Amino acid sequence: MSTRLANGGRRIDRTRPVEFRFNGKRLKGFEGDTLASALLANDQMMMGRSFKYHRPRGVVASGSEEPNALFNMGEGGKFEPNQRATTTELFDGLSVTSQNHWPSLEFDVGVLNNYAARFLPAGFYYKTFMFPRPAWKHVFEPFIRQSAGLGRAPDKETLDADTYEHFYFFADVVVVGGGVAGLQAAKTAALSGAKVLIMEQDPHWGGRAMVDGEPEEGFVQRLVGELEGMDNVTMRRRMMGAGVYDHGYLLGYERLRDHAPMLAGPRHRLWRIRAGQIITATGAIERPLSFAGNDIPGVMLAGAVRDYIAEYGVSPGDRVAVVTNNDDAYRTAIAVKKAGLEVPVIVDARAGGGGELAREARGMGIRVENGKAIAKVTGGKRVKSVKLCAQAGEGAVLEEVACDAVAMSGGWSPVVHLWSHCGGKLVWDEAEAMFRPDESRPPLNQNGAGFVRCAGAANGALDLGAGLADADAAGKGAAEAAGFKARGDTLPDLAQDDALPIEPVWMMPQGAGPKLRMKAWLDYQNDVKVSDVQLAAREGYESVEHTKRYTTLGMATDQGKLSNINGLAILSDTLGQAIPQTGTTTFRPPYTPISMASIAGEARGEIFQPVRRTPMHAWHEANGAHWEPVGHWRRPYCYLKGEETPHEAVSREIRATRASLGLLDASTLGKLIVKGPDAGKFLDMLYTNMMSTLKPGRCRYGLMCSENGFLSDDGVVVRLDEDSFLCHTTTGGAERIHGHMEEWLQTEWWDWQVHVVNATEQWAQVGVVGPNSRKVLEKLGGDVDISKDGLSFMGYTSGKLGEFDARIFRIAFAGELSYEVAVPASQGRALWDALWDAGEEFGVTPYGTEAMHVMRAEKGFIMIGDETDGTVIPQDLGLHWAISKKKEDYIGKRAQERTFMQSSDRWQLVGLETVDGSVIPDGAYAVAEGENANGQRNVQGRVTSTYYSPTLDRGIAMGLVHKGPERMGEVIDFPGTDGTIYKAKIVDAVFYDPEGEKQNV
Amino acid sequence: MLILECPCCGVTGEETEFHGGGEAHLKRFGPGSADTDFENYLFMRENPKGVHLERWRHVNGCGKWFHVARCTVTLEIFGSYSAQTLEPPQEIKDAISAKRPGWSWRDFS
Amino acid sequence: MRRYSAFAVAREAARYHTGWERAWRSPEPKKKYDVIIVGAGGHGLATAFYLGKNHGITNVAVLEKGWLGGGNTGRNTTIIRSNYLQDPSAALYEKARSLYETMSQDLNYNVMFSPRGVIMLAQTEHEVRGYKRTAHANALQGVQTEFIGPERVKQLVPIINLEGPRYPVLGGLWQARAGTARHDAVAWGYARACSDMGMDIIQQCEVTGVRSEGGKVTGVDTTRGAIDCDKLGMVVAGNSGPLAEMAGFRLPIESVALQALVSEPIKPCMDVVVMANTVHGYMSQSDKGEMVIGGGTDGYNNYTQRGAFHHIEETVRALVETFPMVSRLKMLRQWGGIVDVTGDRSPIIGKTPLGNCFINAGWGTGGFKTIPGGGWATAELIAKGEPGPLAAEFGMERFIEGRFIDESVAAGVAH
Amino acid sequence: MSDTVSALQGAAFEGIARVEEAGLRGMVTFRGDLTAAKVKTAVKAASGVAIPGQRGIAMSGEGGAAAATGAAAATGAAAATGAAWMSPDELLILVPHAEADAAVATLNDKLSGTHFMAENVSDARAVFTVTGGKAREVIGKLAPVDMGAFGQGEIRRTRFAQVPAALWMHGEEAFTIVCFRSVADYMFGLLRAAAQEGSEVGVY
Repeated sequence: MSTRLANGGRRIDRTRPVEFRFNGKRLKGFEGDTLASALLANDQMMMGRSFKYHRPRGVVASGSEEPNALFNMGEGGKFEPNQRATTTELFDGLSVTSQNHWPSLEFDVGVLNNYAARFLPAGFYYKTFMFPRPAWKHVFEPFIRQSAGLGRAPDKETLDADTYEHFYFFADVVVVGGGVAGLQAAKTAALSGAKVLIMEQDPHWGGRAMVDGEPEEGFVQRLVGELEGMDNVTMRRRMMGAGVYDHGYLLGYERLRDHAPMLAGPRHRLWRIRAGQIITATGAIERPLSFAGNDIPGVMLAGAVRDYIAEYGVSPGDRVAVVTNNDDAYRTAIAVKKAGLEVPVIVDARAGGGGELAREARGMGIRVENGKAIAKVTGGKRVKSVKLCAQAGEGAVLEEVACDAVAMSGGWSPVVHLWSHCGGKLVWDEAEAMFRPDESRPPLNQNGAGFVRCAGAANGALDLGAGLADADAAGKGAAEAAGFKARGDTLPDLAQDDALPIEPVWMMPQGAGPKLRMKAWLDYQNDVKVSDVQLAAREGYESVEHTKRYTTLGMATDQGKLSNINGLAILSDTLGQAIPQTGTTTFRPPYTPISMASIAGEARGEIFQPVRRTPMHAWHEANGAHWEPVGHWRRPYCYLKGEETPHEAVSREIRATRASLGLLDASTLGKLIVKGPDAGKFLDMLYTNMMSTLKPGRCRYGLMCSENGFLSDDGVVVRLDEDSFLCHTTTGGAERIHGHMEEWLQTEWWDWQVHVVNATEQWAQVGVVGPNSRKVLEKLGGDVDISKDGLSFMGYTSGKLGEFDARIFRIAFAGELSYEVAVPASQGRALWDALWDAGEEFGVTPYGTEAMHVMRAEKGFIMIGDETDGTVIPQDLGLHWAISKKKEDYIGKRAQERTFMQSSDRWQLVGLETVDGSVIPDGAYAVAEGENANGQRNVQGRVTSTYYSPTLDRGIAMGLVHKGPERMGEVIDFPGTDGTIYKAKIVDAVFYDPEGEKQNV
Repeated sequence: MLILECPCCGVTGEETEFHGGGEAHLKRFGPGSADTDFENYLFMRENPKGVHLERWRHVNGCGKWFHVARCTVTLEIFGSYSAQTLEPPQEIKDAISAKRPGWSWRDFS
Repeated sequence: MRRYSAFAVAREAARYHTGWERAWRSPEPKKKYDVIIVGAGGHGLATAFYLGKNHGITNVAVLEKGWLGGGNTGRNTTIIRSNYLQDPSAALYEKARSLYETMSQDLNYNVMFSPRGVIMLAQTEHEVRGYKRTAHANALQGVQTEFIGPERVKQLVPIINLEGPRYPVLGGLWQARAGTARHDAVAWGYARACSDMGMDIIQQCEVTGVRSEGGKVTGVDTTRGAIDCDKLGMVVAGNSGPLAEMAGFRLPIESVALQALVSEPIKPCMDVVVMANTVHGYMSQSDKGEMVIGGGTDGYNNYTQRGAFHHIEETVRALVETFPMVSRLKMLRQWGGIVDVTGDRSPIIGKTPLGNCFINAGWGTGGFKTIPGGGWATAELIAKGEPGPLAAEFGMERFIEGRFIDESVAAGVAH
Repeated sequence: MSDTVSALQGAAFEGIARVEEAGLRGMVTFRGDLTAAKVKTAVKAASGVAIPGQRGIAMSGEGGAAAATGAAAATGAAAATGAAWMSPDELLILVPHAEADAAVATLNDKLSGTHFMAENVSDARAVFTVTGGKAREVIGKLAPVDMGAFGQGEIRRTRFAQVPAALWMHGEEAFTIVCFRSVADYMFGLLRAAAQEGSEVGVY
């Protein structure tokens, strides 16, 4: 059984017991435990079920490479699936449940898949489930989905109870990894004066050296102290280098509250770091060995077994068999023995066995079997014994050795993920049997120079002394590359330990037959076995990417940290080619999964996106505004009174406005000031009509096209004085059109003398609309003349309106006598209130965007975004009067000369009047006879705007119809999606006051 | 995530401060021009695997347009320069040639 | 070709699956083929397949510089839908969708087409009008879609938050027969079927030049030698520009990075595909349980198959807002692909300035969903030398005439 | 003159730093040839300072660079005048809110006949101050700027999360942020979130 040892455990504080819950059971651990070590201490070796066969799974590792020990953690707004036990620090009240089983971890129905495993090889689903056709969707897929997936989905209605944030940071040198190599590299770099950031994903500095021995007593503590004393160094623990991106961009994933959820503050902080140079001292990950039954709970990585004993004072078992192809695993045997536990046998696949460490182990009386292998592990939910055989043979069992844990080591693989994210290449190191970074082909930065280097074990320097020297060189190199003068540090001199070389063992025993290969796991979580990879190769899925995708090898939540190298070695072996020829799959960020919430950062709820507010926003809010998002603005769609529906409100607002007086908050309209000697010339290019001839104090409606000829914006242009114009744009258009103007001025006509400023938000603007609009303005008084002749239609004046500094434009979008009054935004709310009070006697009514839309439609005015959709040219809308014939050029003119734009077959704007007065549905198309070559019904037009007009008490619409203007009076059919056919007569688009008398009073 | 230097305000900022504007040095063809000239101007693009001369605007900054010479394969940046030019200045051409001997782009090399 | 079936699997189980044959041959290139297709992605392989199936042309080679299906076919978010606005698009995408329905049987390879339904959320009045318009158009195009209200959306997507503080869900465009498929399997299934028809799929064979005489294509130079052909099909998404340059012409195309990501796998919680275009994010759940997430493209030419992280950020925050439970999930993996975007964001299927050289390109973000339709139309184009009805509107000449096929108009983006 | 109000009317938040809406500031966008002698004199007359160099900001009078820290400086700043370099042909001239139109008049008067633009944009803006020892960290959470290297006398136009903004220091540990008025609530929300209790980063 696994249990807590009487002593040992560098990380835990035995004076501070911690209580936690596992599947409802109350268990005890100590502060400093990880969830994994605490579960082991409670003899909970089995921690989950595998993905495909639902086989029992125990913890195999002690770090972020762990594929098995994943849990549903927390409750309510703090619930999270797939939490990795090996990287989850224990805290009081922590509560987890195991995953991917039903009804329980101990008894799981899904395990049936296991008994059928033989019928479910890699990719079996590509070959089956095809008949009958509907069965895939209704039978097979639902079944597969249910048995797949790992953790529980968080509750759909519960909001995340935590907060998250980002942080921008800049450094000359960033070191990822706080083991001895990282610390040394950071120090050497920092000595040059460079600004250095070093991060460690664990809560502790020092890494494996704290288990396997420091270069010298207190080395780590000393280095950490020195670094803490340097003010050009920033040190972060619990922060993982998640991904390396172009131009030195590095993501740091800092877990601030995972270990202390009771404290205030953000849970995660995502660092967006811009690094001059990056050093990855991310260490190495131990590889499992591929023998039958290597997935049975109790089979663990040798290094992990050592960690649990040394760091947490936890023994994975009383009798730990060790199996290896290298010297390092002997450290585990020695550690186990020193902890007072049994090591029945060390199985060393190498005929020659190990070196110094092997002698030490033998000296302690441990039995060592060279040239031997594990033929098979027995046991179901826990290891019972190992059956030994000759590594050279096919697995004939020589003897059975009882044990309750197996510590395996297939050698170590440098963690090259961060090196590879941005294009760093790898070389295969034959001697050490591993891929390591190819220094000659690093990822390149904006200057075409390498910006990542690896240090220590991550660079393939597994030996402590070599690793330190490598780290020192990396620190020096990085500092120099970042532009600093650097020198190496003085290092403790360490004797090269005389380990005997590793001998690659990809299959154990090497001659294992199909039976054994079908039980030798590569990917524990996804249930990929040696036989699966061999099958893929046999079927021609020869590219490592094909094999990965066909077998799902390395696609589990550990992204193949344990399985990839073993898998591609098997693949290479099967294809009879060298490992480098096979190559690796692409390493993609993040190194280990990071929370979606940390990626979203602060952008949630009210600050998910900016909401733009006008100075009158609060008034609208307080007066029943029914909001409509327009770009980032919120505009009142209408104002709801009492129980009325939006539709009723819109009708009321229109009637009141046409009858007496309405107010519209028009502040969102774009207002661009264009000034300079060439301003007129510039606007003549920008608009389809002639603007240079506009007289000061006058307004003119203008159209803007894209260079591709399509109508892109419209608005009223005002000539403020001789050399300055005010261009109104649509609400959505202000920034876009401002950018458009700057683009042409800066990149095409840079010699023209024109300046543009976006004054949109300087002005609050109110549409004062209706027969009584003049009266209410006159009530406000002031020195401006707004009389019929003083300010004629399409005229502009400015001055004091009451106490306000106002600009007044007499323009009419609703077809009534109306004015647009603009005042500085800081006076906007006051103006609105003043108009409200003064308008009371006229039954003043605020109206929203929908009433505005309907009223302009009644007048036959087009609306950008309704009549236009990016495929419409002004000529389609019968706006020829607004297209200057005199001008040689304007933006879009050339495009409009193209054959299809000139075609007489283009659909043209007309009014549409339903025969029965009903309202044509939004977006309906007018059908024509027959079908096209693709069997689609022919069409001859579509509706662009369609409303119920309270003024005319009937449905009105505008639409684009083939040769429309020539077909006045003709009735065409608009089939609705509801089956009814709407018959509409083609009429003039102006439904209300065609003579325009109302606006000219 | 690119870093770009704006030659107008001197800021070296990350991609999110800027807005890409596509291929640079396009010659505008107006009314009366040939169909193919206009099509080339509006739609046909070099889209090279390698050195690309392109437009950027410092939209969350000084608001100015400028040009950048950038490799679309390595994302290496050879330099940024004024948007008020008809072709890249000699020092930019030299900077590119130094890193990509024998490069050429449209009529430039 | 040994047929795949449950019985075959059972039979093989008896001998530990040692009897399975290769899914596709790996031959040496011949001196000459009737047709060479450059690019063994979905569209290239589908083109070859329909050349054989519909037009009886089987002396065909499909050349691939890397491994088949390794481009965008293996990098997309596997969404299949045909609720497009414009007639030509709707015809092409619906053809593709209908071919997906029977693909597993047609190819005897389970591509796991899952007609689980796709919703495009309407979160502004403008989007509501746009999608209602699309629904009307689709009805006349023979594409079954409907505009549904918020309640129905919630019913179909229980994890959605209808009342997001920013953009309330006002409804959505629902296509019940749209869905997803296993992307790799599509390429593998076509490859197996093509190989079985005697076609040569030649991987690790990069085209380095296009040979021509008198304005007509005669063959290609490759890293595995020169190969002659009567007709050439260029089907190389993400690489169309450079290949066109070899053939001596330019394209109205720019290549940009498109990114995607998956979460860690969780138990089933979403049965349909949801696209939220106002906030630029879309999401579905794979059969493995991962939430498959995609967003928008980068704004600059790029061939690195890596995008900028801030686009991932925009997409994720949009989805956290739309589906609050996503907040507590973790991103497992992110990646990028290179998509070719044309001047009107619609694809190009047509002739090129070079005789007997045809092109299928510019799919932007719509490539995977059209694989069978694009292949069908391209095969017809190559076989007959002229586009059929499906491809008629997609020729390059539209850019000269100003006859665009603009899908962005219906408030929709073409994911 | 009617009663004028700023977007948030002085809303404030106290967290790991103090966040405060600083009320109305007079601001004039000036565009023209910054090298012209005539322009230099005009700007000096309107702003009280010489035209600052690239990305520079110069203030005169109380609330200038020499101001005390915290809200005091913020209020003081409202009385200060100065000019900020916005781009090679653009300045932002800072004056008391009531004097913005006068500043425009001065420029128009002194520069008549030359090509330039002077526009009162005071009300198009919202102004915030972030003060205290952790102010740098609060800003560093929102703007892609190296706050470790940011100093007085410099103006940086950048973005705060999803909106454009300009940033400068008006004293030790005292920052002024200017954004568009319509997004004042958003900016305040951002700063409040970034300044929440327990969110110290501990690097500045």
